Amino acid sequence: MDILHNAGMFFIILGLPFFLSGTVGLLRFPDIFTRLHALTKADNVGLGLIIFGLALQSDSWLMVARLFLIWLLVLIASSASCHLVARCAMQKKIQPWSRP
Amino acid sequence: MSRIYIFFALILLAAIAAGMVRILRGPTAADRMMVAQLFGTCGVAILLLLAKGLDNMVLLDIALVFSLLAALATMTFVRRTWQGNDGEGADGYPS
Amino acid sequence: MTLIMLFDILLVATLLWLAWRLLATEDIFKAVVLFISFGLLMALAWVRMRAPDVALAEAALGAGLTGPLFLSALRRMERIRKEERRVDTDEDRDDDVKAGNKRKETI
Amino acid sequence: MMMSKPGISGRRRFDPFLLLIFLLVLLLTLILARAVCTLPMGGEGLAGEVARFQQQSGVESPVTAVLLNFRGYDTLLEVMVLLLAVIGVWSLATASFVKNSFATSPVQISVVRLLAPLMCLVAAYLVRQGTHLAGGAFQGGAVLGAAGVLLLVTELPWLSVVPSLLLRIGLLLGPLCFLAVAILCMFSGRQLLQYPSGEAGWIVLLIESACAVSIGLTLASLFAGGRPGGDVSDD
Repeated sequence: MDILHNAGMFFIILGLPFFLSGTVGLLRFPDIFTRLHALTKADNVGLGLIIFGLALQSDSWLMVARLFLIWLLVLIASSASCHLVARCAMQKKIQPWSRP
Repeated sequence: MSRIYIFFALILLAAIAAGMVRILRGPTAADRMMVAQLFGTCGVAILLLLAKGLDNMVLLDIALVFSLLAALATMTFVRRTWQGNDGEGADGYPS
Repeated sequence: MTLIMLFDILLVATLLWLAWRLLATEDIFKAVVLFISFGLLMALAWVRMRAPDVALAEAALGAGLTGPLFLSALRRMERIRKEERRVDTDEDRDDDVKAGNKRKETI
Repeated sequence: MMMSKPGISGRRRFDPFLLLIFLLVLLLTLILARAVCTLPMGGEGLAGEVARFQQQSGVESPVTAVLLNFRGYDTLLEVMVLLLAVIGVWSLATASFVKNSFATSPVQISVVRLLAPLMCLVAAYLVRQGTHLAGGAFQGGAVLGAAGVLLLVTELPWLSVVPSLLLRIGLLLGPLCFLAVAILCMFSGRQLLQYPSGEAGWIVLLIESACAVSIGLTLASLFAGGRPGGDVSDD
């Protein structure tokens, strides 16, 4: 029990830097495609790690199932909206950033 | 022990607050809209951590609704605001 | 429990800042995005006020419904405005529009 | 938005009207602050009252008990207001199901195919959850409405395909169910909306389910922005 708790805590702490780097990427990256990349990938990994940690600490299988359902839904939502925004940006002929 | 979860939630809230600068700055409309996406993901994480920290499992339902509806705003934005709006410049400003 | 108080203070400060920016901004689209963000954070605030029912309703309405509703209304507004402009340009510069058929540029 | 280009001059001009508004808002704030300060401190309000009669209400959640049992007439009127809103919107305009000139992404279509049934399921779950935890007709209805909006955004114009009569019945389902229960309660020798004791549980659940369907349809119709005229216009 204790080792599960500690392992869960480890994964939650591991997840936080992903969120922070997602936000830093959103603020610092130069164009829309790179920002999309930072936002929809880093954040989802962070959420996945947090959910994995919480699942390790939870005491019933039902809770684990609900947690992973939530993660799956967020994954679907993020990837779909990332695809839609990027596709639309390509259609609008927004130039991807390249090293000057 | 539950305080640590609240501390994590606090960090994520700070991440959201920092991300909001992009709404004000973001050159194209999509940049602004992406912050709503960030709020969705971060909000779910905050709710899950609070659910553990405050020991209130109802918050899981709220997180479920959050995650279910996260894509809706972005989809509407792409279909109704950004795409096929002929009065718009290449910079994506809804002029 | 000073930590949870810190959380609340940050939440309230962010909400107030969002509300202020939302009212002060001149770009309607920006205001709409700020409003969506406001709704998401408000759900968190309701959670902290121990009203999970209201938080659920806020999450569903604020995040899911009012955002699309406003975006859709914005689109409609712009279409109406464009049609008005079109009438204006037809009256003012009839020849120009007919000759060039440059509706998009005149808008 | 057209006026929103940065650098519009004259924005910071002094306006006496703004000053008046500012003063009025300040006054309102002071009055509200005074009202808050004079509130009795430490009173538990009506929470104890609700807890005492919780057993009779047939549900375990105090919020649902207040909404649908103790203050049932209030909720009945709220549901009526939603119906009136739809009637107002329908009498003003016909919905235009705008065809976007760009093709819908196949990703979006398959995501919507996955999400929309899930939303309906979660809506049902929330209504069910309302009897003992957070949730209820409004929350479930809102999620249901979001499912409708999702379909409308993806240009699956279900609102114009569904037979008009069916749509109207769906919109009326909640208010009619509520009214029928209220009046039936009166006929069996009780007050308006005084449910027979012991059977309040399933009555509340019935009303909640009907209202959730109506609220969901209402929200989706409000999003469509008018009476579904039937034909799809391309604009």
